[in-house]
Amino acid sequence: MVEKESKTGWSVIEMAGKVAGDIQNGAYVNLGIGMPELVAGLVPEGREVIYHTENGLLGMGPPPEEGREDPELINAGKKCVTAIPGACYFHHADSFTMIRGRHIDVCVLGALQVSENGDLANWSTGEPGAIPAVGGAMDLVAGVKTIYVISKHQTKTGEPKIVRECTYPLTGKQVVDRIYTDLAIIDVGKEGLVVREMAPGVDREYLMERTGARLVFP
Amino acid sequence: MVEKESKTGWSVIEMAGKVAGDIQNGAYVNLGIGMPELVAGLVPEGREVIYHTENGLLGMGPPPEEGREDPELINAGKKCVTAIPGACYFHHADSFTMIRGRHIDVCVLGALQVSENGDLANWSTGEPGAIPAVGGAMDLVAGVKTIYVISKHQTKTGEPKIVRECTYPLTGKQVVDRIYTDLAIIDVGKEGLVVREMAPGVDREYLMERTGARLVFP
Amino acid sequence: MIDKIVESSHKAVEEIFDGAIVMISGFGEAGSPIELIHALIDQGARDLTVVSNNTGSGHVGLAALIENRQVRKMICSFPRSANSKVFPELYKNGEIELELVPQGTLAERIRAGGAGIPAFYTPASVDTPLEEGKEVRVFDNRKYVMEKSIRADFSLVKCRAADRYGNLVYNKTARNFGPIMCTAAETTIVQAKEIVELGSIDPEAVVTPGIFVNRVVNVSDPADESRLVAENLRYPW
Amino acid sequence: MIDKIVESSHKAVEEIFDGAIVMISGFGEAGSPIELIHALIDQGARDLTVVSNNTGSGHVGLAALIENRQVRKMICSFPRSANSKVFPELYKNGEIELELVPQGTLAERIRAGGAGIPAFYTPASVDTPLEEGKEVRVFDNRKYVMEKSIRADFSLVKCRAADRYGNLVYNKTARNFGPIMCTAAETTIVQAKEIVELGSIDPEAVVTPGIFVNRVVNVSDPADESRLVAENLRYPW
Repeated sequence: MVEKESKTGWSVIEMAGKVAGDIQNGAYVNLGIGMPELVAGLVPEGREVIYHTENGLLGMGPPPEEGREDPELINAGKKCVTAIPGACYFHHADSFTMIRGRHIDVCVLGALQVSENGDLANWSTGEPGAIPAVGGAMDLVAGVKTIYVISKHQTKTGEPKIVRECTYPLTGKQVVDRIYTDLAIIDVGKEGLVVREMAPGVDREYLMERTGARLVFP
Repeated sequence: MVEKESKTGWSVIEMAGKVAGDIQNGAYVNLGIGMPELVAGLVPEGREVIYHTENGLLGMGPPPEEGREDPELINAGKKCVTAIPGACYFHHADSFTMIRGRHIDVCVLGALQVSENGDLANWSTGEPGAIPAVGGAMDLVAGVKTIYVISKHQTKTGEPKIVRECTYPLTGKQVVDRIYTDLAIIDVGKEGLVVREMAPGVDREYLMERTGARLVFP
Repeated sequence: MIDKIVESSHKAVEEIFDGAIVMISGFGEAGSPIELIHALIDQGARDLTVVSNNTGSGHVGLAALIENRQVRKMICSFPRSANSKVFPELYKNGEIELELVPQGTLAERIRAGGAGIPAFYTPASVDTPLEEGKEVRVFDNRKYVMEKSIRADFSLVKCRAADRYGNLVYNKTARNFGPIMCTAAETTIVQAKEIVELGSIDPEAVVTPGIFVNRVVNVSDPADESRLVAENLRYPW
Repeated sequence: MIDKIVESSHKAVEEIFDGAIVMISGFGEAGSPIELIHALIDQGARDLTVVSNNTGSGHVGLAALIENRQVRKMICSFPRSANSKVFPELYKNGEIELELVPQGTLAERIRAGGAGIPAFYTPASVDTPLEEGKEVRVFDNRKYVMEKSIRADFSLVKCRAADRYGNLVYNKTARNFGPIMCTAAETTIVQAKEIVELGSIDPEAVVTPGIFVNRVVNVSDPADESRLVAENLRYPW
């Protein structure tokens, strides 16, 4: 018998797959730049999901074939995309009507830090001299019905990203609903941070050591 | 020699013609219901004027031929109209963006009363039990660059409509720029009500007798 | 699969509850979803607050809904017209409430409701009786009144064509309040003269993106309100 | 006759004055009116406040306008990107001002400017550093910040097609800020890839009604900004 390679934690693709599994048929979804973009390719078959990109497209499709890029058909990350049948274009005020008016069901965002009560910091490390840039993040967390964060559990230097209180400037207060990391899936609720699922090779102690906030294990 | 029939004052058509003469080429114009509607047919040749109707059409044309009416192509008075080449349709929030945002050049409205400082009352006689109905009048006077009033100089019972202060509920305060009546054309300015032109058979005394406010004769 | 098409007007309005706030599109008869309104009369929900520019004509459509005593309060800009008899009579008898709102303010309050803007300032109605009870504030030496957004439990809207995602296009000046009302309700219910294939509406020309629409019913031959009024018909027939 | 078409980009921008507030459409390069911006560089107006979502890429278009020291202040939501070098350097040296605005708030402030709304409330940026100095107010138990409208002296906008009335349609996601910026300036200047006959744009599909447009210039073969950046070109050439 060949022993399976032991492994700790989920890969980025597995994390995105976990998010994708939680997106329901018919959902209107906005995906942040970077890791969140992986989610679109992983939604289970049979579910029809409509992607919103805040620069003015509802019904965003996959990237175009090479050579068929249109620099006037891009997503919020300024990458070339396509539009599905049934898509439509609109201006920025209408686009943020969708966001601020609670019409988008799910937004998946990256994070620098998430606090115990769901505060999110994801736009600035607050370093003096850095060029601040916020884009649509504050509108998204203020307006979208459900905010999912997808992020490594720790920074590259091993610091926890899930903390009692954010030290970086906030994007929004009490806005995060669920956190998907390489180690666990954690709900943010009135009871605090509730661990819903742990990745292979992760146990309570392991997780708590890498988390800067109290965790609840139901 | 045949003596010309002596006449006092302008006819309604003449009044509307005076208004029309003051509308410049390229103007965006909103015409109120009733007497103001006559203006469209009287604009001097060679001037291209674009009519806005607040229910959602820019580029309103003349009434349709009989039998070609479309109940979904109407003006603010709910009469069937046509659309000229270069017209466009839009929803109410966009329509009042045009009005409130000072994009319409001229609005021609009827009046119950106009005061010395340009206050307009044209939506309610304030009678108890009457059904109040305001429509777009308050938005128009608040937002359109130039407000022309076209109105008989007096009520049917001989009361002055140009008064020191309006006794009817206001549509807007200090909003009227010029008044066209059957007896005179009167500018509303910092100096008060300045008589610009008097109709045939009208002199200062005649006009003052029929006016409830101070008049300035330049 | 996403499919917002439902099989009948009655099915479309079945969830409307007593006491609901209901927006109804239309400027006069243009854009008024008369079949959805008649379905709501059959359905019978009462004590409604209705947001609509007018109060209906004759004894059909919105006027019939009011006449059937299903409406507690109207929020509108112009509650009377040549052929409106029902509302004026109830109003004079104190049997229906009225909140009168300038037309542009009504449109903007609905748009704000859909856009997540709780309140805004407008110059319309300053120094008039309609500013009473409202906050007045000066910006750049001019007075403005604060107006609050309006949201509804349901919007009933008429359009020309829809696809299964709920993307809509309208017909001429029947567009009026439809697009903004679609954005401002928990549940938006649309009657469309035509249901078209996904992708057959030009994505550059969609007026209401499907995200604002919950249910669509095909009413291919909608009644012409003015003809019903001229014939002095009453609903229920 | 109404004819808003002018013969050149240089003619179109000639009235822009020192100290003007200028809105520039575009999200990244999509919708950025690069030929109008280059004409503005040739024209030389200085001390400008520019309202635009980003700050340009490489050394062409908006980045070149900034590099040419014509911009005193940027109002934008995302002032850096992969290829933006000019703004970051000037900003770090304290040679250009920045007003950072959340993207949806930026859009709504522009829309409000065009719609005669002096101020409104939004939930975006509440309890963040960007609410600092702003009025915070509670509606229905939720906090909102008051934001004021933005108006400009000039808007520079790119579109796909225009007619002589100034009716506009756009191309895909290049629409972005164009329609709202058209509404919010004293003078709106548009570059159109194509000038079409009056009546050839479907009146149901006009995106910007001509009332919001003052001048249109035909730029039938607009530069592709990312190609210019890839070739490391600089304007003035």
